[in-house]
Amino acid sequence: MTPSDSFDDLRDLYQEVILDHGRKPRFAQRLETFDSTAKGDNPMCGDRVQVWVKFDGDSIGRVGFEARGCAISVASADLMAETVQGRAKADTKALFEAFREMARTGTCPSCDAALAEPLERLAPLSGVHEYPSRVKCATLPWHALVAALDGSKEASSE
Amino acid sequence: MTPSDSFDDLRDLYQEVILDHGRKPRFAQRLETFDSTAKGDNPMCGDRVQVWVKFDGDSIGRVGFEARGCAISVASADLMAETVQGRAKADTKALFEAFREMARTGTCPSCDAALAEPLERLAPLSGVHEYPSRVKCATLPWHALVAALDGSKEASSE
Amino acid sequence: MNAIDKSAGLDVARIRADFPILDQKIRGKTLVFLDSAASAQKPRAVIDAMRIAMETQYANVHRGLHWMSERTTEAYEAARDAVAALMNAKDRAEIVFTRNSTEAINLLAHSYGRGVMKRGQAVLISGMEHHSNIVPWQMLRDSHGIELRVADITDQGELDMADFEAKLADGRVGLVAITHMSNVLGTVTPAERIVALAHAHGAKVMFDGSQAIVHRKIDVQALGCDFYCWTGHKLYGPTGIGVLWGRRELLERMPPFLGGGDMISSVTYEQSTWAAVPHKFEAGTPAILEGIGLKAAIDYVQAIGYDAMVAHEASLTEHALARLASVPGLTILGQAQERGGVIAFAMEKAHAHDVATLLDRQGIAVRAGHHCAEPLMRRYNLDSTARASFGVYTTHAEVDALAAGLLRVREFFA
Amino acid sequence: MNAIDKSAGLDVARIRADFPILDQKIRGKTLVFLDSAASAQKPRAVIDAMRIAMETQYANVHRGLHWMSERTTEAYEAARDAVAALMNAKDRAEIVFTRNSTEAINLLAHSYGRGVMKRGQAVLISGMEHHSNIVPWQMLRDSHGIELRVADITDQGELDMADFEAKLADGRVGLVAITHMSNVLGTVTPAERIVALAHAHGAKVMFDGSQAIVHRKIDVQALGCDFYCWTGHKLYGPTGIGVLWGRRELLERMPPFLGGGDMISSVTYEQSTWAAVPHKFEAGTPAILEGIGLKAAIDYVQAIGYDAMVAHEASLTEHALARLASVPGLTILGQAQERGGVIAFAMEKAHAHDVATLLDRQGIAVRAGHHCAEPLMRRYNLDSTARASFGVYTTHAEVDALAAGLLRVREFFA
Ligand SMILES: Cc1ncc(COP(=O)(O)O)c(C=O)c1O
Ligand SMILES: Cc1ncc(COP(=O)(O)O)c(C=O)c1O
Repeated sequence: MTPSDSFDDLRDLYQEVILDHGRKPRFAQRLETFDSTAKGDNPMCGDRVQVWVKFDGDSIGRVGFEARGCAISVASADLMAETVQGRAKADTKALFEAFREMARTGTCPSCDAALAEPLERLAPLSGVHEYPSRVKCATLPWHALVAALDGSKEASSE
Repeated sequence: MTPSDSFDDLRDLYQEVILDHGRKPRFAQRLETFDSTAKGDNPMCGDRVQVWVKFDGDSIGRVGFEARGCAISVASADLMAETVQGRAKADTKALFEAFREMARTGTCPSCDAALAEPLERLAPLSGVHEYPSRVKCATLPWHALVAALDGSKEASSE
Repeated sequence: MNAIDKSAGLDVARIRADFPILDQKIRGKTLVFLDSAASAQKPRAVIDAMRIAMETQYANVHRGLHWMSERTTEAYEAARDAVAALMNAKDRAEIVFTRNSTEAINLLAHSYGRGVMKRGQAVLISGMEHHSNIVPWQMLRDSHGIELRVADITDQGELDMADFEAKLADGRVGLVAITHMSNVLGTVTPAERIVALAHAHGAKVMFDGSQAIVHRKIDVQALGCDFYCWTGHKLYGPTGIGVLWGRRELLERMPPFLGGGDMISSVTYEQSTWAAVPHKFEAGTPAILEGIGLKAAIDYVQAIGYDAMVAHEASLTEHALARLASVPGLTILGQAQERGGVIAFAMEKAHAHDVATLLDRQGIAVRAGHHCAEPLMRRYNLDSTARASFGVYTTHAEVDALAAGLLRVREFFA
Repeated sequence: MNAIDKSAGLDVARIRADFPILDQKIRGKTLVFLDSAASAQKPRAVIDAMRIAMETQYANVHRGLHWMSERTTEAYEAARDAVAALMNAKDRAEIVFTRNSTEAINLLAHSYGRGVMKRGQAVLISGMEHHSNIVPWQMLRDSHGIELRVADITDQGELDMADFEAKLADGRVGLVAITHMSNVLGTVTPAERIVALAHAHGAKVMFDGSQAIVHRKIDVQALGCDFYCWTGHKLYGPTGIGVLWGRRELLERMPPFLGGGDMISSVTYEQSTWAAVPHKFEAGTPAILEGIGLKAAIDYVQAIGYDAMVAHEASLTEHALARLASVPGLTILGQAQERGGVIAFAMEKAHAHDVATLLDRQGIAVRAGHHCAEPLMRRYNLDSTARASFGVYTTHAEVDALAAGLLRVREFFA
């Protein structure tokens, strides 16, 4: 690859970590055994995602997904799967809200300090706030995850 | 009445002759015996006119009308009745076209010299060209007259 | 302009400076613009907002992905937020943009009338409606077997509440569609009572607020109505944009009206599915620049404040009613208790069109005709009237000029 | 900008000076605007015409009687004359103003589809239509029992004429509604042959000219079609105004679509009668300022001349097809013989949205998505593509910038 500085203008949104997770997602697979699954669909841009969740008591044991969409949505799904793994089910919605706030505005000043660490991991996606119409790409997998936790089959789109 | 100069600003459209014919039309009556009659209707402003015609061979013998409308339309009907009386039926349409041109543009440079005299009589109405939406007030009675000559009952509006 | 124009807390001189059009001569006379009820003039803020959008960030909205499209989408959707705030809507998704009030009412007649109402139900209007709130319901009646009822008005020009209630009594009225303020009589209808009676009889209520939005602070939640529509060009905004507000749950039950781009969720030849409200009702490229202009108009009006606008208008209207009463042979249509700054009148021996033209020669702009309210004219045995109407920029001196101008017209015709 | 931009008889540098928006930086980069097919930018002449109308003579149109209303009516109706001349309509009364193409097609689907066509007849569209020319016919099908047929397109992206004729064969097609130029493939459809075949089988023809009007001189009498629609904002005019042209005798047979002010001849509660065409189809306060802006846009385009515009576009398109062919992994959708300056493409390993965003970061504005043509995307097994499209102000250097930008995106994703 060309030295990274020649791509500086492209990289503030598409950071290396996004390209990387977009290109080689670690969790992009249907789980063999799972407790819940749900789909998310953004007909406006054709993005589609399905999320499978295996619980571990009150926590999220493992997450897998299949996504068809842009690099942002695939990377977001992968970072999500990585980040929520092992977290309490009950905390996931708060994390989603914090992430959504960050995706919309670039930061989440009002966010619970307890979320600082996982939000940090998701921070590479915060650049989407400059592209309101791409925010949904980043949040779609989360909608599907929350739907799976709620036991609904389809994420309600924003 | 106040000396006319204090109304100068109003008088270029509403010349004395128009006020006069509008207030005291000479031909505003249904003919007892007639050869043809037709109505004109301008639903946009509520003007309504009916024209009766009695022929005299190939000429127009007498015209009477009933009008409900503004001063312009009543005066126009009255001036029309006065002007076409005694004229050849065949000439009336040409006179109408010339008058319409004058009402629309203020003059009729291309008009037949033979029409100069009757047009002169109708000239007080030429001021309506400044008010495109009032042009129809002036031409409505003519539409009815032409309809009567053509043997149709209703004038087609412009 | 005199001191009184400041008394209501409105600095009319300063406001007039915001409207470039007002400072001009018409036929050599100072313009006195008294036709705001037909369409209001535009403040510099609106003109500039549209110009700047075209000069700096214009692009089509929704799914643009590039910078100008994103910025334009934000600006257009900000107009929806501004409208929602203006009307105190619960939810921005309840704001549907249309071309004007007329299209808003037609949308409702198609989508709610044909899509939700049932054959045998009725729509109840009043005897003082604008054609735009008559004809769509006639078309619904003729195509769909919905009865059209008309509640009488009194000689004073108010809604006849007894007749209104009687026409609701059988419970078959599905929708009351009624003006919130008459564009001829100036009458403001008793919205809360209308809603209470209608709801008690199982009917939904739509207000035609085309005039009211300019003259009253509208709070749809306080009014309790189900639909409310208005038109941008009367609220100092551009032409080409209007608003239908509806309760979300009602809008969600309604089928779409126009089909096309932007209103779909997905399309196959067999079947299409619809976008969520409000987009379900907004087919094709919307009136983007007009939304941006409308937002500027709303911001402008909000900065002045409805309290000050309403007080100024009340003062002008009172003044005008007194001044016009002094013109011999002039009859004013309607004497409602609650009224806004719209005054229609007839002059003895002078046709309304002649009156309007002769005022125009004096630089005074009024409207004349049936004001798109033929049945109302007929109720008063008239073909046409002249009408003066006021805006935020109207001065008491202009009202005086109208009265003086009318006296001259009367003399001229004497 | 290079010498070639003058070769086609078009002084692009001078033209660019007429568009204030073009001279700016986006995200620190020089703007390269290649999204004109979604909506074109506005020349100074359009911006000024709307501004000046609001500053000097604005009022509501029709029956105003006062000076500003008369002047505004003249200006608005002059737009109708300009459109009639642009399309070579026989009669100015054949020009109906709508909000956009989408509303024009819906008007036709309601008024001609529900009002004139009979249950059991069919509407024939093609496989490359915009949603706006699909969904209204689906809604007609579902509510009115009109069959919807779709003529195939070839892999090259042209209309399959054999299939087209086969779908007309049983004589049940009442209306062919088909694009004159695809907003995705760029394909210009063979209008004269379509008309000849359709008429031979007893069908009327409507062309969706939303794209074609920008890229071809349209002469409706020479085309021989029955209806033609387009949208002002793509022809360098404002949003909020579109055009439906129809043969007068057909428009006269069609019932009105929307009811309200301005479209009536007289109103009683029992029955209303309609104004003459085109006013029968224009309910409520029209898009007055938009009409005035559209006239300025037409005057602007006419002054440049279609011959020069078409030659410039052909030259740009040829250049672009050559340059894009040099980007590895890029596939261009459609290879029609007759095509305009709209080019959709897919990049291997990069999603169209990512491509669009990464171009945007370089200042290059393209559109990405299904372009309101989902069935067409499906025909090519794609969800979305990116699309570059050209206007009178587009330069060859901008096409080069696109190619260079795409190469960088490709490397970035490699
Ligand atoms: C071919 C075609 N048809 C119809 C439309 C719809 O135009 P509008 O959104 O202005 O109604 C468009 C543009 O989006 C188009 O390209
Ligand atoms: C009470 C009322 N309703 C409806 C309308 C129609 O508004 P528009 O022509 O903007 O659709 C008007 C204005 O003309 C009005 O005054």
